Amino acid sequence: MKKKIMSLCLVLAMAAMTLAGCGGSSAGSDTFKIGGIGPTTGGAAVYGIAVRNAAELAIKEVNAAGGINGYQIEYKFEDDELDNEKSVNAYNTLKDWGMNMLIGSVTSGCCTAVAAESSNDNMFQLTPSGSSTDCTANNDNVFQVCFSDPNQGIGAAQYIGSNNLATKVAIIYDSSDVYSSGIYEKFVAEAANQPFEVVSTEAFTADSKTDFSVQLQKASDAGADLVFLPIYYTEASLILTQANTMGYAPKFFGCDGLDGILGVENFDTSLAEGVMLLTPFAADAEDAATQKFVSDYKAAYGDIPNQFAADAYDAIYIIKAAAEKADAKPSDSVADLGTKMEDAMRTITVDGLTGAAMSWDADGAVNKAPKAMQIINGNYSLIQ
Amino acid sequence: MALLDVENLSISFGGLRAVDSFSVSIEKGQLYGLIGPNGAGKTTVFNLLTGVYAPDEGFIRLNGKDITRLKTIEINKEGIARTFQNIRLFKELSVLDNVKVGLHNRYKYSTIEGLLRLPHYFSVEKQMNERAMELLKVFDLDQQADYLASNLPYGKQRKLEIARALATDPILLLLDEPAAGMNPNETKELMETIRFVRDHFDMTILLIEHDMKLVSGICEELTVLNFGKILTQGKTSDVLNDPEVITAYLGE
Amino acid sequence: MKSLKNNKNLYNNLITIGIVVVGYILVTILSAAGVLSNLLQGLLVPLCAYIILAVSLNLTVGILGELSLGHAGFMCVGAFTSAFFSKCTQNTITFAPLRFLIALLIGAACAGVIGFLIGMPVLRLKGDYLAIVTLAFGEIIKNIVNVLFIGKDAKGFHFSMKDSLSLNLEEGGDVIINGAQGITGTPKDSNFTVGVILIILTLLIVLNLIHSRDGRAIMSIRDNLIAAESVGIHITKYKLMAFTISAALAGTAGVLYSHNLNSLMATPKNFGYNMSIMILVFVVLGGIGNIRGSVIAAVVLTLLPELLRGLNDYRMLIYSIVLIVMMLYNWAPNMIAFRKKLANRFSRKKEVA
Amino acid sequence: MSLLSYLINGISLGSVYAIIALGYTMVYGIAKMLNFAHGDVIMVGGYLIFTFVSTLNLPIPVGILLAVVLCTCLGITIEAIAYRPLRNAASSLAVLITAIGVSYFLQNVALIIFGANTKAFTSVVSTEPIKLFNEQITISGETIVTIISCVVIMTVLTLFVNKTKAGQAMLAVSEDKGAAQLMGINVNRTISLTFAIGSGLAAIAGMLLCSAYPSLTPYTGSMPGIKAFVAAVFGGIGSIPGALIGGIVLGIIEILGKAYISSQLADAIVFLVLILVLLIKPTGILGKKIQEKV
Repeated sequence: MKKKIMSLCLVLAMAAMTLAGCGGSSAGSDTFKIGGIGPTTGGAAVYGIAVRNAAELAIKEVNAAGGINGYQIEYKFEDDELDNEKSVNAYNTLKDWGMNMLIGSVTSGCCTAVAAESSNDNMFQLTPSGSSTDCTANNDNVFQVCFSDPNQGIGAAQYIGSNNLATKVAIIYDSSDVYSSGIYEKFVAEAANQPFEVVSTEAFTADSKTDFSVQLQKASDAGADLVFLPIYYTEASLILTQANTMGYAPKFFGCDGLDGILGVENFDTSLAEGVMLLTPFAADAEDAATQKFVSDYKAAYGDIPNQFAADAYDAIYIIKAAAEKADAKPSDSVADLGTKMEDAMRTITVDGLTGAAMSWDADGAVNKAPKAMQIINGNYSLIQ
Repeated sequence: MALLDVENLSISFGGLRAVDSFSVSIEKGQLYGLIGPNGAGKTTVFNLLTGVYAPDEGFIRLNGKDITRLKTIEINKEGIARTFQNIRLFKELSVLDNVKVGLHNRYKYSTIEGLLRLPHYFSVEKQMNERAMELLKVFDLDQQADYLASNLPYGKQRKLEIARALATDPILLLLDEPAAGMNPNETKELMETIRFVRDHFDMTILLIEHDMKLVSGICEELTVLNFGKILTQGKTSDVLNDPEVITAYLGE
Repeated sequence: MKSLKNNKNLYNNLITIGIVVVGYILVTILSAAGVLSNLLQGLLVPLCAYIILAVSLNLTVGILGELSLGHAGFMCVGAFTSAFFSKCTQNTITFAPLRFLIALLIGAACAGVIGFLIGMPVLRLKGDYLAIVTLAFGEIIKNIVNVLFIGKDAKGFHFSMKDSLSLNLEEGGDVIINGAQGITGTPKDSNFTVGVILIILTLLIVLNLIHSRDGRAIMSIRDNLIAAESVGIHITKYKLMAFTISAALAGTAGVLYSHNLNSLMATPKNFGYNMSIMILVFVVLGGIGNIRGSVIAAVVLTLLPELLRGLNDYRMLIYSIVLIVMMLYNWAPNMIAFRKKLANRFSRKKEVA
Repeated sequence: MSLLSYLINGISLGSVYAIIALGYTMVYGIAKMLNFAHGDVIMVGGYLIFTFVSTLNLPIPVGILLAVVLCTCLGITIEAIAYRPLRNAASSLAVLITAIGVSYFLQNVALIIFGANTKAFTSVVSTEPIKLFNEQITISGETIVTIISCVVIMTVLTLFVNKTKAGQAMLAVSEDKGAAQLMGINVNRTISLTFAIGSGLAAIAGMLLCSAYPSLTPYTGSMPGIKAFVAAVFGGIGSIPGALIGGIVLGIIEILGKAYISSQLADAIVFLVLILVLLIKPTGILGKKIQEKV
C-alpha cells in the first residue's frame, strides 16, 4: 500500500511539474521566441542535430547584428525522436515556452503531424527539410526551405533525361521512409516521359538496411548504367562500398539526401567519385557565404555541415526577411504574427546558401533552382 | 460391471516400457491402492488414465464407456479427477478460487454475462461460492478461503488439491501420494477425510501411496507395480503378506 | 466471509476506476482554469492510449502469463483500419461521434480478429519462443502496412502492394493509404473525454473478466497448465480468449491514437517492436498482473521523458538510468527486503510515538 | 549464376548474424535471459575498435585486443550492476526490462560521446576476395574471415563448455542453478564468466559486422541484434551450433526473399519463415525438446 501511495504521489508531483511549465508565455514580449523541432536522439539524430546547430548559429549571427526589427531572438530546440506523436509533444512544449515562430519539424512525417496542430494556432511554421507535400498542403501557415519531394523526383528524372546520362536506370529506395518513397514515385512517373527506361526498382526498409547486395545485383543484371538513389547518405555509403566490392560501377545519382556523404568520418571518398546529386547546397562551394558558414559551423560544432544544416541556416534568414517585410513584433499574438508572416512570405525573395532568389508559392513550396553536383576528386563540384 | 476397467495398458518411452500390460478392475465405491517402488510406473498409469499420455496399447473403460485416448479435458468431463504427486495448485489464486476453477464446467454463465455483470452472473457466482465453501468445509479449509493457495501449509495444500478435484464432480478420484510429506497425525486425519469423501460423495478412489499405514488402513484392494509390470493384485491383506512384494520393496 | 471477499474485489476495482475519474476531473478543472500546459493537454489523448495498451497487455502478460512482444502490431491494425474508415467516410458521415464509434468498433474488431488468427497457431508455443513469434508478427504487420497502398476513385477502391502508381487511379482519385507515408488527414475525432471513457471501459472489461469464471480459468492456466487441464479447463479456448480480448483492446488504443494525429505512419518507433517493448515496460514496472500498477506506470513513463526535456542531450540517457533504477528498486529481492525492513522500522516508530 | 551469387551473399550476411547470435545464445543458454543489450555491446565494440584503429592509429591486433578486453569488462559490469540483483526476482521479465534500459543507456552514451554522424569503419580485414567463374562471383575477404571466425569460435566454445571445468560449471548452472550451487559451483562467478565471454565475443562481432557493413552509428547494433536474436531462436536458442546454422539460414532467407519475392517485404518474409519453423519445431532447428514432467 505504501508503495502505491508513493507512486501516486510521484504521478501527482510529475503532473504538477508539467503544469508549472506554462508560466512564462506572456512575459518575454521584447524578444522573438523561435522554436525548433527535430530528432536529436535515435537513428535520424544526425539531421535533427544539424538543423538545431545551424539554426543556432544563424540566430547568434542575427542577434549580433541587432536582431529582427530590433528584437533579439531566443531559441529553443526540442527532440522528437523521429516520432510523429513526440513531435506534437515537442510543439506543445515549445508553445508552453511561449514560441512565436517555429522551425521544423525536420522530417516529413513529423512535420505533417505538427502542421496539423500549428495550423489550428496559425503559428508561422517554416520547415527546413520536411519535403513531403503533405506538410504544406492545406496548411497556409507552413512553408518549406527545401524542395518538395515531387520537385526532386521530377527534377532528377528530367535532369537525367535531358542530359542523356543513361538509357537504363535502376532505383534503390527506402520503402519505409516518407522522403525516399515520395521522390521515388514522382521519379518513376516522370521517367515515362524521359528518354530512359527504368529497368529495376528495388526497395529496402528501416529494418534491413545493412545488406544491399540483392538490390545491386538486380540492377547489375538488368544492365542499368545509372542507379538512382533517392535515399540518405548513410545507406548510400554502404551501397557504394558494396557496389565496389562486387565490381559494379554504374553512375550513381541521388538527391539532397546524399549530401553529407563526403562528411562521413573515415569514408573512402574515392568510392563516391563520380556520384551525382541534385542538391541545392554543397559544403565545398566556392562562394564566400558558404565558406563562411562551413568554417563557422565547423568551429562551433566540429562537423562539416550538411544540406539540412544549410536549410536551417537559410530558414533563420528567411524568417528575418519575412519578419522585416511584415514589420513583425514579438508582442503580436501568435495568430496575427502568423498571418503577417504568411503574407510577407509570398512576396519576398531571399538569397541563401541553398539557392539564389528563393520565393514561395501559395502552397508554401519554394521556388529555387536545383543545382547538380558531381563528386570529383573527393569534392563536390557544381556541374553545368 | 466395474466402474473402471483397464486392460493391457502399455506405453514405452524411447524403448523403455514404462507401463507393460497393466490391467485393473475397480468397482464402484471401492478404495483401491496402487503401490510399488519408486520408478515402478505408478504415476505413468495415472497419466495414462487421465489422458496426459496416450497409451501404445490397451483399453480404458469408465462405466463401460471407452475413454482410451480421449483428451485430459474430456476425461475429466467423463468423471475422472486427480491430484498430483508434486502439488499443482493455482498458487496465485485464493483457496476459494482454486475450488471455483474446479467448478468451472459445472456452473456456467456466458462471457458476456460475466463482462456486463448481468443478474445471472451474480446468481451463478453465489451458487459457486456456496458449493465451494461446502467443499472447503469438508477439508476444514473454509477459514482460509481468502488465503493465497501458496500461503497454505503443506498438508492443507494437499487437501485443497483433493477439494479442487472433487469440485469437478467426478465419479472416480485419483490421488497421487496424498500423504507425502505429512506427519503421522496429519496422515491419520487424511485417512479419515478420504474415507469421509468416499462415503459422503459416494466416490470411487484409486490412490498411489508409499505410506503403508495409510494403504493398509484404508485400501480394500491393491495392485503392486514393479518395473512397469503388475507384480500382484488382490485383497490388501493378501497382497501385503506376499513374499514377492516384500522382496520388491525391501530388495534382496 | 464470502461477501467480504467480493466486497474487497469490488472496493479494489472501484479505487482503480476512481483514480482515473479523479484524474479526469482534476485535469478538466485545471484545463478549464487555463493553467494546464499545452504539452500536457497535447499528451492527454496519447496518455489514454498508452494506459489502455498497458492494461490490455497486462491481460496477456499478467493474467494469461504469456509474454507478447507484438502488442504494437495490434495497435497498428486498430489504428490503420479505423483511420482508413474515418478518412473514407469523412464526408459521408458528418456526425463525428457516430463516425468515431463505428471506427472504434471496426478498429477493435479487426485487431481482435487478427489477434485471434495469430493466437490460434502460436499460443501453443511457450515462453521466449512465444515472445519471439509475437515479435515477428508485430514486425510483419508493420512491414505490410508500410507497403500497403489503397486508393479510391470513381470506380471504387484500388489496392496495391508496390507503390501508389500501380493503383492506376483515375483523375481525381485519392490515395488513402499511401505506403510508408501512411494516412494523412484523419479527422481528429478523439479527445480526452473519449479517451477516459475508453480507459474506464477497458478497466471494466479487464477487471470484470478477471473476477469471472473465464478470468479464473485464464489465471488457472497461468498458474498451472497441467492442473488446469486436469480439472477440465479448455486451454486453447481460454488462451485465445485472453489474447483476442487483449488484442482488441490494443486495437481500441490504436483507434484513439490514430484519431488524434493528423499524419499516421507505421514507423519502427510507434508500431514496431520498440513500442511493444515500451508497453511491456509499463506492465512490468507497474507490476505483472497489477492492473492499477499498469495505469500508474503508463502515466509515469509517458510523462517522464517529456519532463526531462529540460536536460536536452542527456534526456534519453537520464531516462534509461531512471528506468534501470526503478526496475531495481521495484524488483530486486534484496531491495524489496530492505524496503520491508525500512517500512517495519518506520511503522514501529510510529507505533511508539 | 545469380542464384549462386545470392546464396553467397546470403551466407556472408548470415555469417554476421551468426557471430552475433553466438553471443546471444551463450548468455541465454546459461543465464536464461534475453540480453537485449547485446546488440549495443556490439556497437560499443565497433566504436572502440574505430577509436583505437582509425583515430589513435594503433596497430589493428592491439586495437582488437583492447576492444575485446574493454567489452569484457563492460559485460561483467553490466551484469553485476543491472542484472545480478534481479536474478532471483519474482518474474524473469524484470531483468528483460532492465536489459532494455541498459540498451537505451549504451545507445545514448554513444550518442553523446561519438555524436550521431555516421562513421565509416575501415575494414580490419586485409584478406583478398576470392573471385570465381571468370570474376562473375566475388566472395569478399570479410565474408571469408567472418565464416572462419564463426566456425573457430563455435568450436572453441563447444570445447570450452564440454571439456573445461569452468565450462562444465556453466552447463550445470544452465541445467539447474540451485543444484549447481549445492554442488559447490559459484553461480555468480559462472554467470559473470558467461557475460565476460559473451561480451568479448560481441567486440569481435562488432569488428566483423562493421568490417562487412562499414557504417557505424549509435544504433548500428540494435537491428542486427534483433535479427541475431531471431537467428538464435531459429537455430534453437541455447545451442551453440544452432546459432551458426540459424544465422546462416536467416541470412540466406533474407537475401533470397529480397531477390525472388519482394525487396519491400524482406522483413515480413524472414519473420514468416521464423514463425513457420517454430510452429513445426517449437524449439528451433537444433533446440532441445522440453517436456514438463507431470
